[in-house]
Amino acid sequence: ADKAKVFFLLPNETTIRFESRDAPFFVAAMKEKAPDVEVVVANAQGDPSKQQSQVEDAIAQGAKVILLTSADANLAAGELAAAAKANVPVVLYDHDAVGGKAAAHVVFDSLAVGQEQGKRAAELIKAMSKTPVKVARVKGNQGEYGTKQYEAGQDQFLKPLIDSGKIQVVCEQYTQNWDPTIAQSFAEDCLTKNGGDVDVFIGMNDGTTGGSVAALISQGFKPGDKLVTGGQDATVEALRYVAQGWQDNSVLKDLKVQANYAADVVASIVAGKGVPKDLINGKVNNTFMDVPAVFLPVSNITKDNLGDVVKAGVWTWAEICKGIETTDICKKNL
Amino acid sequence: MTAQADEPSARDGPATNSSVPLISLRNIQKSFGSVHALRGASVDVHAGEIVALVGDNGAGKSTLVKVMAGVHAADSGEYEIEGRPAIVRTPSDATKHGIATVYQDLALCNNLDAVQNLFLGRELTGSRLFGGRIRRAECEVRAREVMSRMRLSNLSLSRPVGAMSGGQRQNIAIARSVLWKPKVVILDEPTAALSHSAAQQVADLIRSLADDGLGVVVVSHDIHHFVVNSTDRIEVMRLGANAASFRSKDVTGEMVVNAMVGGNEGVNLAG
Amino acid sequence: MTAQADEPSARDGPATNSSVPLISLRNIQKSFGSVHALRGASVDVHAGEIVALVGDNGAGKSTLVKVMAGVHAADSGEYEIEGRPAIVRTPSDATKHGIATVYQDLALCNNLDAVQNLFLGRELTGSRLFGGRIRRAECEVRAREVMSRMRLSNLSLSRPVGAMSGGQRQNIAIARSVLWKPKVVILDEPTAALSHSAAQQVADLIRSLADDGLGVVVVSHDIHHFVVNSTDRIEVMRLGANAASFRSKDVTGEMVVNAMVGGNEGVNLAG
Amino acid sequence: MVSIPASAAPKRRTFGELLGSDLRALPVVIGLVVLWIFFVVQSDVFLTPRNLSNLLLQSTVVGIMALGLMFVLLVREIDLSIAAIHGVTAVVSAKLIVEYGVSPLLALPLSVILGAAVGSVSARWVNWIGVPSFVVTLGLGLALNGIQLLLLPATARFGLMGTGVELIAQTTIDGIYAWLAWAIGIAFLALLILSSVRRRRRVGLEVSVIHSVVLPLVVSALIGAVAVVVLNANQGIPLPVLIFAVLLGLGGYVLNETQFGLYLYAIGNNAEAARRAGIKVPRIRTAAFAIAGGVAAIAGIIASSRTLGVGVFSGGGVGGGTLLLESIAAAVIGGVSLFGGRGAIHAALLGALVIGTVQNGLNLMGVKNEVRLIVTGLLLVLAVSIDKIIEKLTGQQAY
Amino acid sequence: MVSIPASAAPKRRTFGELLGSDLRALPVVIGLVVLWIFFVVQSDVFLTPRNLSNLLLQSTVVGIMALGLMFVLLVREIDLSIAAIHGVTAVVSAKLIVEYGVSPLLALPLSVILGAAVGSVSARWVNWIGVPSFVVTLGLGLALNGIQLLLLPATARFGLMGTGVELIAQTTIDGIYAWLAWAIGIAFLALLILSSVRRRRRVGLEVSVIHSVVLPLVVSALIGAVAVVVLNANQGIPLPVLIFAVLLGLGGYVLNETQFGLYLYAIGNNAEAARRAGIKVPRIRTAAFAIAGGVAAIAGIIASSRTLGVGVFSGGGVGGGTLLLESIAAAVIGGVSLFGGRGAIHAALLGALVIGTVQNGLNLMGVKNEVRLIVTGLLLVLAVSIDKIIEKLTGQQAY
Ligand SMILES: Nc1ncnc2c1ncn2[C@@H]1O[C@H](COP(=O)(O)OP(=O)(O)OP(=O)(O)O)[C@@H](O)[C@H]1O
Ligand SMILES: Nc1ncnc2c1ncn2[C@@H]1O[C@H](COP(=O)(O)OP(=O)(O)OP(=O)(O)O)[C@@H](O)[C@H]1O
Ligand SMILES: [Mg+2]
Ligand SMILES: [Mg+2]
Repeated sequence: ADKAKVFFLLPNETTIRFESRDAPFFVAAMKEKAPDVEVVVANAQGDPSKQQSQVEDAIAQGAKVILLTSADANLAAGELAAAAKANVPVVLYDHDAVGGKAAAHVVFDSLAVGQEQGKRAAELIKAMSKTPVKVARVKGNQGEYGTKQYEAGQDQFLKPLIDSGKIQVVCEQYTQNWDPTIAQSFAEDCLTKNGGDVDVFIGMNDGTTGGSVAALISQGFKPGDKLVTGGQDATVEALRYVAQGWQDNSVLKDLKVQANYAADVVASIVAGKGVPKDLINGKVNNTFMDVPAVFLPVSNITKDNLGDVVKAGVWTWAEICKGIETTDICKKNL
Repeated sequence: MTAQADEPSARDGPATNSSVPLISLRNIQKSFGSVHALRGASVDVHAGEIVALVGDNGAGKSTLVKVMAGVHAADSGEYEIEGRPAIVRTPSDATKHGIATVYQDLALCNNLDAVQNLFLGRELTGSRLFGGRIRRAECEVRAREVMSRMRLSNLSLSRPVGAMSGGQRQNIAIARSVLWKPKVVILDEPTAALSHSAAQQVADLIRSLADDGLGVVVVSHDIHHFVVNSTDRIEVMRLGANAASFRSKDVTGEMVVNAMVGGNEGVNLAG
Repeated sequence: MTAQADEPSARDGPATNSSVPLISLRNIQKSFGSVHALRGASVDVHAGEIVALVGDNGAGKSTLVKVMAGVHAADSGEYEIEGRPAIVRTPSDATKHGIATVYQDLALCNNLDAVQNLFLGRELTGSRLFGGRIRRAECEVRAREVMSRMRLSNLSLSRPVGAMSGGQRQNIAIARSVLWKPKVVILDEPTAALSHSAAQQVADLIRSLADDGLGVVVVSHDIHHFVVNSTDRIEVMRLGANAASFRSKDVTGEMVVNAMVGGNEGVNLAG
Repeated sequence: MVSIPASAAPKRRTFGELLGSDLRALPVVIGLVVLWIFFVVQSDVFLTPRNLSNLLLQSTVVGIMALGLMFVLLVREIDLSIAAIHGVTAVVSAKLIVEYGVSPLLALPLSVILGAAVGSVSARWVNWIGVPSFVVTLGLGLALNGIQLLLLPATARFGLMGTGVELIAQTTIDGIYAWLAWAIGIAFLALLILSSVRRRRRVGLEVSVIHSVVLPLVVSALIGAVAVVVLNANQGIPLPVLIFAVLLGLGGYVLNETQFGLYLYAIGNNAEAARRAGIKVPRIRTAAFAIAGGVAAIAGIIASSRTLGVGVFSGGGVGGGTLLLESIAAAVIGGVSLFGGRGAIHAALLGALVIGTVQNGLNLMGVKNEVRLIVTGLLLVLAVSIDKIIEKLTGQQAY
Repeated sequence: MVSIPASAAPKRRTFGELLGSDLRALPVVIGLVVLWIFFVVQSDVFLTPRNLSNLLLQSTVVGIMALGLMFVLLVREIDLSIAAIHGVTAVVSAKLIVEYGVSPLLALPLSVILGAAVGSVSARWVNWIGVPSFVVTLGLGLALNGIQLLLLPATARFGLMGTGVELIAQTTIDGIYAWLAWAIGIAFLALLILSSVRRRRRVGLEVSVIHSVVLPLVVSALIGAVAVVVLNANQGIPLPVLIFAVLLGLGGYVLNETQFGLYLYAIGNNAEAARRAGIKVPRIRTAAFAIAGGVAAIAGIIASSRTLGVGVFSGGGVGGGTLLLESIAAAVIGGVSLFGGRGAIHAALLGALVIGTVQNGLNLMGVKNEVRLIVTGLLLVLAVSIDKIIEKLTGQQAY
């Protein structure tokens, strides 16, 4: 217990990326950048009060820095206050944390993700001859900070089309806990409600779009019959759907990049050098203060640039093409 | 076929008896789904009198007892208390009118101890200010008095009654009904699980209650001893209605049994 | 103070009697926490014999019955069946050895109907292939036979027994124990809730069981009638042990009651 | 007469009595019908064959879970690990199929056996130590959640597209085949009824042909026919729905006709009495938990076939989430008592339909999420209240 | 003698008997101690005052919820809406404070009253229609979740920093004041014990001074002193912990000493017998649900003060989430029966401590998430199994 300890607190295990990708990436990056720092990972399992306990326990163990991905941005102020009281710097990772002191925020801008999703959807819809285009919006978990940002970003592009009558939103619903099964039932019922006459499903992450795809498959549609757009996270499953033509796109957030930047910030603080100024390229207002931010770029993956994912080292072609070896893209790249 | 003991005859009976019955039920009807358990049953109880309620299994005795005690609300019929129509549709109504009951199934709370069961629903409590704190010590002393009056002083008062023997449980249920000063005590087969001597003690207890001016109703199958020797009046029920009525001192067990099974239909031996 | 009816004397008694008892318990000890319910109780049951188990409330009769029936495992003591040591620590052990029991608390399932309760644990079933389908029709017919033998044919067979009267429930519990052909029947206060005539029928039934060569144990508080008139041998229990043993034809009720309450300590009237 | 003589067939029975036996399901059905009327008024697509097919399909997973859980609830226990079993068995079979190339024909039955085995582990612990099943299965469920996470690959998901598993959700039996399935079902029922009638006749008991033969057969045939017509008007009978129907049939047979079924009710009402009757209570309890586990695994297969993959979400996520709560709720709404010994097989179907109807109907109405939650809550309570009010008015009593 | 004469004070009691009365809590405590030993071996910070303070603080919210729920469980009902009540009342009071500028001194008590009112609504429905409380409170909980969403502003959050509410979590009572609190608690206990001893003496019942006066006082004083020493070594007694302690004291008084408490046990064991004894069962039931609701609101206040704000996840999110499950689990782990009539006040404390210990300990060990779930599950089962094994070995029986 002589090593300096850094705690990486994850929000939940339903968004699997944190557990299965971010955490190992960060641990690896830290090993490189600050070899004698011990990284402890804990997961709040979606429960903000559990996360509060984890912050307190981290402080009790003499944490040097807490890298925090809040379970609920809105209920993180108590965690930040506890850390501030104990003089433990908190670096926010990905999720916001509203209402308290934080040293820095390493993030793919949620608003930018929504904007990417909205822009792509708007382009595709504008290109459709039909008016109005009937759209189903399968949104994320209501009341979450991220959900609000994605929605705002999407709306920047969709609102004008809705107002002009090009888009008719026929169904719209939040998805409790981002549960794909709920998204699927919702998409099925939306198809039923409109007698199958729904043109576009706009999701917010690959879970919600995946639910829409499963609904289409279960109702006997073929790839390309309907447009499914608005993915996020570039999960391997979503990329397969993209390759097969079930889904149009998924916003890629290169987690390795994010983990690396976070490790830079954390290592610098542990070494007593504070937040590295050169990395800061913006700020996030969390109602308590303007948190210095490290904004990371996002990109939208479609059939055309599927290879970017492989180039970035997120997935290999073999992983993406497993089970769909016969699609054109896979034949070409395997 | 139904024969009522008209009131004068009953009044002639035992000593301490007023002209108005303490409780009087007339023409009570009660069905459970398709089972017509009571079809016009009646019963009067006078002060100082022990009324035996007898009848074959399933005749409706317990159902009538439960109607008297407010456990079941009658489908129809009159319920009078001291000559005035009364509404007794819940057990607390009955309690308010001074009716205490020992049920055939005892109705004890198995997780509570003897003292708690004895006082259940009428604990001695301290000031409301302290949330009605139970005066356990006083309860225990009173419980001991009653238990020793029933010669049960060696029964543990602090074990859950669920762990007691059948007779011990029955004794507690009986003790319970006489703990406070009710006007009417109704006992549904109180001695069924009791040993000979304990049953004798209960018979004595019942007599002393009547001597104190209470009205007592006892359901019993022990016709030949208890019913003919230790009660004042006998109401025979058959198929949910009154079949006959006797003064206890005028009959033999055989006559009662005959009336129960219908051997002497229509013969009214009362008065 | 404890006096055993030694076997020869019992054997001299009733007609159909073999030299080896069907079941024999010796020196049984059983405690519940701090309550020492049985302290060296013993009992023998021979074929064709009706043994009455009597004693004051809390004497340990029901506990001894439950040990015989495998409901409680004894803390110590011997259990022999037809002369051979037997292990009876669960009710199914007892069933396997041909012991049927009517419990004081009846042990019925209130949500099941009469037929289901009568056959519980030994349903007539079809082939295993179909998952042991219950042959309801056969069960019902057999149930009716037994019920009419007990003159209960007017008892509904398809109502949940939880809705029945005390006596009706007791009758079902008794019918249950004689439905199959056991070797020993143990009845714990079987007539407590029964009307006079129903109790008489049960007494007749018990006698006919004994005449068929079964061993019967009956717990009863009805010393003066049932016990002295309708049984062959009387075991008196006091404070968890045997206090005396009598041949029924040799005693009066008073003598038994005296032995129960300890009035005649040490006097062995058996044989 | 006070008690009805057993030999005299009662000619007129009160409505209450009928409710007590043959029409036990009626009150819940009425609750359901009220819901349906509400939604028909609200949405004109509610009653379309397409939507009704959807609704039925969406109710299957929860319905099957509830069906298995019923066995445990009947013996006065609870199994909070069924959702986790559902998830972990689905992941195991997907792993076998995707990673090890095992044939689904082998992997799927294996996962059902695994589910049953896990269920029986809880039961053994409950039997042996006497820890309340609530705690045992809560702990076991968490442990299984952890195992599920361990088994998943870094991609957090096994896709099942193209493995053959997806066919379960996608297969439909339509046209003449649907009618064939219907006919087979009715034939089985007829066989069952006739065999008992024959037996009753043989031993000399009277039988009312109308009441015990014609009525149940006609009612079942009619309900079945309506379902088939509706489903055929869309795509036919989805295989999951057929599986649910078969499980319901099997479950009904086990609960109503077999010794094992009777013992479940007996133990739930009075375990000590059952024990004294020589019933091996621990063994029956173990079987009940094993059934719940196995059936949960079947539901897991269907769910993973419907969502075309397994992941963290399979089995409702950590703690069982909505899936667990809805499975318990479906059973309770259908009339199964949490206090044991009470509930019939239709509970699983009706309870799941009530929950499914509310969700489907609200999706069609397109109400806002907040309102949706409020209405869901109120409608659930309403549906069950109707049931209870009818029971009360007809003077039913429960034992 | 077969039955112990009531008048002879038994000189030597078996260990099993002691467990049955005064030491009822011991088996669960032993389970807890085993857990502690496990974690002390695993982590050297576990036993530090700072960590123990943390652990206590982290257990308060669940502990308080479990304490309220106990009242409902005792009467053989369940309340699935407590988590939603916790959430919605917290949001209401935050809204009043932040949006309408109402003083916390008014808003907070109001939210507790609101919680009690909501609880009594469920009870009335249960009493009136006879719908199982499981369904009523499930539906009500969902509806409340919806209302909570409606009440939240577009930002989905009310921050409570600077409103005064945050002081509840941040206030600690330390040094001499902590000892003062301890002394007041012990004084109350002494008063209570002495008043019953005096009364017993007055009516002529014998009392063992050692056994009924010295022992309980010394044990309580010691436990309290250890707690105060530990907490003082850190920052003192956090106000939430003090509130929990006061609620435990009040709850214990109500359950053990008052008529109302006794009626809860009576109804839970045999509601019909209680009714026949003239107890107004519906009224008691309503009170139990109201208490659970009010206490849940208190827990909501503490939780929102700890997290410095309220949002969608206040109250565990839709369906109650972990908060609901852990509250029920804490009560059951502490020994409250789901089947009514059984459980003592220490259940809330010990159950919450078992759950809190497992989580805190695993946090300190820093195990991987998957493993953590597995270990959590196993440790929960283990802790309760130890309890049951001890009960079994000492031949305890439950009624
Ligand atoms: N399960 C139990 N737990 C604790 N004590 C018990 C239990 N069962 C019986 N006892 C006690 O054991 C003693 C003997 O009880 P038992 O039921 O055998 O008496 P009994 O002779 O049948 O009495 P009765 O005539 O009243 O039925 C009693 O003091 C009783 O309280
Ligand atoms: N709750 C109930 N539901 C349905 N039927 C009932 C109910 N209670 C009693 N009955 C029926 O009503 C009839 C009368 O029952 P009751 O208990 O009054 O008889 P009883 O005269 O007390 O008989 P016993 O001597 O056997 O105690 C019986 O046929 C019984 O089955
Ligand atoms: Mg009766
Ligand atoms: Mg007995």
